[in-house]
Amino acid sequence: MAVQLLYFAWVREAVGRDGESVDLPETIATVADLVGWLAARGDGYAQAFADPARLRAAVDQSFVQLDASVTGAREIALFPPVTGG
Amino acid sequence: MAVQLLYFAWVREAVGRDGESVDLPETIATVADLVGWLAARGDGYAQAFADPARLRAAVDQSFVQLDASVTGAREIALFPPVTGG
Amino acid sequence: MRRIIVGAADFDSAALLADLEALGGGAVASFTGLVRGEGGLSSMRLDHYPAMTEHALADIAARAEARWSLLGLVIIHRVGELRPGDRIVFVGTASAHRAAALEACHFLIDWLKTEAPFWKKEAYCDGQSRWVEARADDDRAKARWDA
Amino acid sequence: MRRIIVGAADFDSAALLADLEALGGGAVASFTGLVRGEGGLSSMRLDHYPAMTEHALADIAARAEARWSLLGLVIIHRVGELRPGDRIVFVGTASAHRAAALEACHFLIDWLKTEAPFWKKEAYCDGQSRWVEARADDDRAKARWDA
Repeated sequence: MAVQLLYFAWVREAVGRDGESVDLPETIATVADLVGWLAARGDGYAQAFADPARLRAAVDQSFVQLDASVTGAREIALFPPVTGG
Repeated sequence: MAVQLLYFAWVREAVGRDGESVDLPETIATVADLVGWLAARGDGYAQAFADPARLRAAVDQSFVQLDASVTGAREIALFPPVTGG
Repeated sequence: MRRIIVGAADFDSAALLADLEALGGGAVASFTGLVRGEGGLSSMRLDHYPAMTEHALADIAARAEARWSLLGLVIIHRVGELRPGDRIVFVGTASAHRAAALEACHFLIDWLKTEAPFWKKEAYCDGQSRWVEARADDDRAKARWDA
Repeated sequence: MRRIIVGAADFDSAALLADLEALGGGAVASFTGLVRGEGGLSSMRLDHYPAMTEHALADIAARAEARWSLLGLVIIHRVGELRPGDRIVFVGTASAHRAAALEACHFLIDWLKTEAPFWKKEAYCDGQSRWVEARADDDRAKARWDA
């Protein structure tokens, strides 16, 4: 399934792009699975996604836990904890 | 001893003046004693000072309880609970 | 910076806020109280105890400054005749921390309600008038800060 | 009245406050967050998640409106390059009751800190830069409202 990925803050900087469209393998059921899959790409991806504890996510523009399902998702964003306000 | 009395809000309106200088009898030790003594004057005073529970006081411009001493006081103000802000 | 003003004149909330924002603290909180026009209120008169008011407010300000780390504190309280929509009171605080600014602001207005010598008399369109009664809620709000 | 704005432009705290004061509620509270210049900070960049930001803020606003009786609510959050002293965020509330206005204001800024998709990167005079780390204090401040 084709999903739009978005990266923000140092995740974006480490990956070197602000997003990409990917076809997710069927083995990826949760956001955590996706993070592990991205980390395995090496280089900037390994750096950005090596430590899931430092990451937060939104699926279709709603914040979710990393154990959330990605089934049917159109847009998945990965980023550090927010620091606005 | 001569003391300046000040009245505010409906106490002032009931008494019909905003203050007066009085010589307190030596039997008056506390603000509550003073309130009772003023109530005994009758008319507007009786109306203003009949119910000590409705009154608050300041001695020399500091809020006090009605059982506070009036010994050495130069200025005693009597008024309802405050309603500013 | 501490500014305390008691008077009949209206005040400029905007300029007060701008002065607090200019202190470099990063966090500015404010509260403005205004005359509500509900129930046919036509005007309100605020009396006070002139010789006592400013130092009562200074005492309240000092308590806030002792409790929170503040870069700036403003208290403006009007007296005299006011109409619906008129500002009555402004409290503003500046701090390096948002919780300090917000809590101090809340503390100041709760204390002003119960510990400053002001009295409100309301006049209504039907010609009636009455002194505002103190509210037990206000005492409880103030007592919350005693803990 | 609910107003939510996310953008690069500075805003006029004064005009926002005046609009809230004009709603007739009698109680207006505000919080302004600004860039502090401490530690040699030269500038700050605020990134956000454009497609999500406005509805994340609308969700936070709706929670405040459900919890307190508000006549007006304003959230302004800037993005892009900011310098020391620049305003970052403004939260304002109007209510008939001071506790509602003040608590809702505090709630809104605590939730904005932890539940809205913004990220700050600080640049220093020595050429260094770093992404601001989320603070456990902010999570605790937000959790206080869960009770």
